[in-house]
Amino acid sequence: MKCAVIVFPGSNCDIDCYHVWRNVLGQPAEYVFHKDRFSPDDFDLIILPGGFSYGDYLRVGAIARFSPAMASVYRAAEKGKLILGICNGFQILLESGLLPGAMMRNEDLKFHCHDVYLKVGTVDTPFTNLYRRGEVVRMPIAHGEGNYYAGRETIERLKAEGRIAFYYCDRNGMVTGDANPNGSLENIAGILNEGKNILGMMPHPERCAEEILGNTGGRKLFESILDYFEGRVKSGRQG
Amino acid sequence: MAGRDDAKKLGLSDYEYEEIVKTLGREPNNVELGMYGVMWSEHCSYKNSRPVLKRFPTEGGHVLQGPGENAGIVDIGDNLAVVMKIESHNHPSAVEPYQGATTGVGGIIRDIFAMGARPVALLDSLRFGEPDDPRVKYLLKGVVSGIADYGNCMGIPTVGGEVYFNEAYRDNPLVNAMCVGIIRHEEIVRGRAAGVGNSVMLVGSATGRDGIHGASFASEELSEDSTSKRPSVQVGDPFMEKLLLEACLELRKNRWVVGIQDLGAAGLTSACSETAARAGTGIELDVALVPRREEGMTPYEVMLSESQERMLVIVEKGHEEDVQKIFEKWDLHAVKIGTVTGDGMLRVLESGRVAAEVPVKSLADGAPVMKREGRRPAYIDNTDIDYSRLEMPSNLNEVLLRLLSSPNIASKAWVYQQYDHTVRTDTVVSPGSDAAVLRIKGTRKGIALTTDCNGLYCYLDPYEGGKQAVAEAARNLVVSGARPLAVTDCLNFGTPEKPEIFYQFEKCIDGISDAAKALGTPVISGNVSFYNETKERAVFPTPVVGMVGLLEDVERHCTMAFKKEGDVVVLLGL
Amino acid sequence: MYLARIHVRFKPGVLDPQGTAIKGALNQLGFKGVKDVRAGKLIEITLEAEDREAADRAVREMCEKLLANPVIEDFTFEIAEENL
Amino acid sequence: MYLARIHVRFKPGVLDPQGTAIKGALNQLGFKGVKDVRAGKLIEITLEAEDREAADRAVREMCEKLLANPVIEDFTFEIAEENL
Ligand SMILES: Nc1ncnc2c1ncn2[C@@H]1O[C@H](COP(=O)(O)OP(=O)(O)O)[C@@H](O)[C@H]1O
Repeated sequence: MKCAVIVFPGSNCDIDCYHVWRNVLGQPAEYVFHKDRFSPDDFDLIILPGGFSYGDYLRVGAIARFSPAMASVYRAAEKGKLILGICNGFQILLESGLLPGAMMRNEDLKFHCHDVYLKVGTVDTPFTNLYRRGEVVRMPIAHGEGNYYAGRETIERLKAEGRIAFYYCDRNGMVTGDANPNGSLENIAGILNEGKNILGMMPHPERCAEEILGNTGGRKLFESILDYFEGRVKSGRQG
Repeated sequence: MAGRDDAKKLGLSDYEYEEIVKTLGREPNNVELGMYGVMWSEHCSYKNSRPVLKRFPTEGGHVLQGPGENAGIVDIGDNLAVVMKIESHNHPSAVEPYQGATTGVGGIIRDIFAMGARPVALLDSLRFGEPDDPRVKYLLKGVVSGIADYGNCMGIPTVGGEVYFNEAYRDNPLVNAMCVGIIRHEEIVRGRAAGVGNSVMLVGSATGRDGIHGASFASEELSEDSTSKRPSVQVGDPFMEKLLLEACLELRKNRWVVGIQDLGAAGLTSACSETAARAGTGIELDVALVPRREEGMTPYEVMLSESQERMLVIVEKGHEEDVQKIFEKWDLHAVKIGTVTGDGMLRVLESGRVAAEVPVKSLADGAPVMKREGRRPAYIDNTDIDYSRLEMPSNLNEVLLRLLSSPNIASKAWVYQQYDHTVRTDTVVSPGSDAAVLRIKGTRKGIALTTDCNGLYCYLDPYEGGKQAVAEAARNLVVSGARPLAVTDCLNFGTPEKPEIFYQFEKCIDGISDAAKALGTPVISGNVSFYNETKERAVFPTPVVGMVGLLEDVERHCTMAFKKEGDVVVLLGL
Repeated sequence: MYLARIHVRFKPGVLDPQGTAIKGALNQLGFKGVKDVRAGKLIEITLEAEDREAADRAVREMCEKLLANPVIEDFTFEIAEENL
Repeated sequence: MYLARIHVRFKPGVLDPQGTAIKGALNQLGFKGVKDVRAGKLIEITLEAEDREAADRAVREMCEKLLANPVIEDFTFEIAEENL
């Protein structure tokens, strides 16, 4: 299953995502530079990695969305290809309108780098099918702007359509204010588009996919994608 | 022409002025004098510290590069090496904590990738006054967020460091940053302007009037007056530096790259004279070719500007366009500003007209060395505490709680959780343990990193304190499962002209040297920061030791948490 | 040459953590009269355009496309002619 | 009640990476007429004060003490009276 990792100027988790797909999952991966276009059929999975595209100047993710590679991402999205935006990648997906809502600065105005617990909101997707519904997963976060905001209507729709992939929770799976690291509405940590072929999330599954890093909670996310693609699971909606 | 009075304003003594006149065989003009002013400041010339620094052990079988380059390098086997250096940005941080810290981090990162290495980790060693002081709070907040914003944006994990609070640092906070890179042996690039006829190119940011005289600023005590020098504070642009990093790492793969040097203190003047001095050559450059951010800049300003995120690249003649192609990919400019010459002169032209002409050796290495004498401070022998009369406290639980709530002992999670320490997916042991441990992908190896120093010990007994800094660093590595390899040091002291301060300096160095010899961990790079002193007081002598260690098998690392109920607890040592 | 001064503000109802923090700090500094603080962006653009109307159109488009995020932000701007 | 509109800008000559990035993005988006972009802060404060002069004094002090960093930034402000 061929994966593209988009490299924006200022991306810095590109090598981490590439490493996981290539060396941990053993699947082909390629970097795509932001100035290059590609055809939707060139890749089965597109990762928009974390980092500080364009220095996060103006607004996080705001400038990156105009790059030529993003034009190809829009086409791939239309064709139902799988797209995963992590951290800055999530922010770019919001700015580009591929996912609804917007990202604001963390409520306490501080950068947060630590582990959080996530409650899996839906397993009926290409990205989460190997998790159990309601499973509590530990994952690192590292962001200054992960405070998800959307209008009431959007939030209600996300809920009703099972499009909230992850909630911040405590170690027992309780979705509480104390477990919310950034002020995100409804403790939202990750959301899907209508077709469920696009996932944006603030936590970093690629940073917890190997034994040596002391946590493999994120590995199942990548394995879910692979299993889905190889037809081992029949969940989510195929494009 | 510029005379003695101008020289004084630049911090040059009469004697130094005479030396300049002797070297040039004439009086310097004001551009030349400005260049000498920064290059012969303590910050750039180490004129007070050089003789003492020679006492450090700097050699060992595994040392690939000792002091004298942008950073030191030690071999770790498998054709890999660790590149490391620590540097201070104390004075800028005292004036503008956020920008002072960001530009400090930016500078030390450039030192690492100037050698051709990919930076893989940062550490920060910080000293402030007591944290309930509002000014200290302001400094602390600015410094921590500056380090966070720069390192986080660069995608280099900040994996360790220290924070100490003591009244001694109230007006002179210490902000030391260390950067560590990994490199293959054949990728090592040095800061050398070799090969007459080769091209000298300037890459990265455009040049503005930032930080002119920053180097001499760092060589003065802070005073009321420092506030009026504020416009010299530079603004860091980590995004620009990230692009510069990627472009330079692409550049190093080419055999036609002769040398890379970062532009730090004293900007172009220092980068040109140092690269030429190392290679025994000269450089002729034209300031009119330097891309500017501001209009009407004089040759003096261009040569002394400390605008951040710039590098000097020396390439074989004919490859200028190849360089430009690489930098264009990253939307950066790369401009040929000059040529390597064989006459040993740094010749500065402005649109063809000579604006300055100085021997590089005299600029880079010619500052007259100051033979300072140390004198044992009286306070050291005034210890009238009779320990035998200390009473055993009645409630030890209370004592324990008080100890734990001291800001110096309490958890520093509120600091390091603002630093991205997991990016790059190599961090095996995160901050909060004795040392950070990183794996090296593609091998079974790991490295462990730490910075340590107890300034109070160094104040009470400079020799033992210096020794103890090295020993503590080594212990932190060993308990993490690593074999200590090498030291980088940042020597933060008061005013070296004062014999008591110089005593502290010498003794600390002797202590570090003896410990480093005993442990087989040579000193491969470092930095000296003097004049951390106000009218009232000097900081504690604070020679921060950064150390790297090797784990042959990174799986066999060790963390400090108790693991299982029923495990045996043993106290080792004295 | 025209100089556009653009103000980008959070929409009413969108929480403004930075404004709240500034208000807290001001109150703590003793400025008790401060009732509300909103933090926004000031973007100043020097641009060439045929005439004022063209400048106006261009700036509006810049705001809509890039400078403000319509989910959370509103913008206003003024344009002045500059003599260079 | 008074409404103060404060503009905080980098001093002339100080590097403005954000402005540079925005300019680059606008040029790339086809706004070729854009010659220069400076990014600053807009801070709007609602405050109670005896009279306009007192409001003016207070806001100036806030700028000097907290809102602008005198090392690298300048500020300007306007005050309007608000009827609530
Ligand atoms: N400024 C800092 N930056 C990054 N990590 C830090 C910093 N300060 C402390 N730490 C982390 O916290 C650990 C414990 O710090 P500290 O309480 O000072 O103990 P120690 O005396 O053992 O170094 C350090 O080893 C380091 O990992």
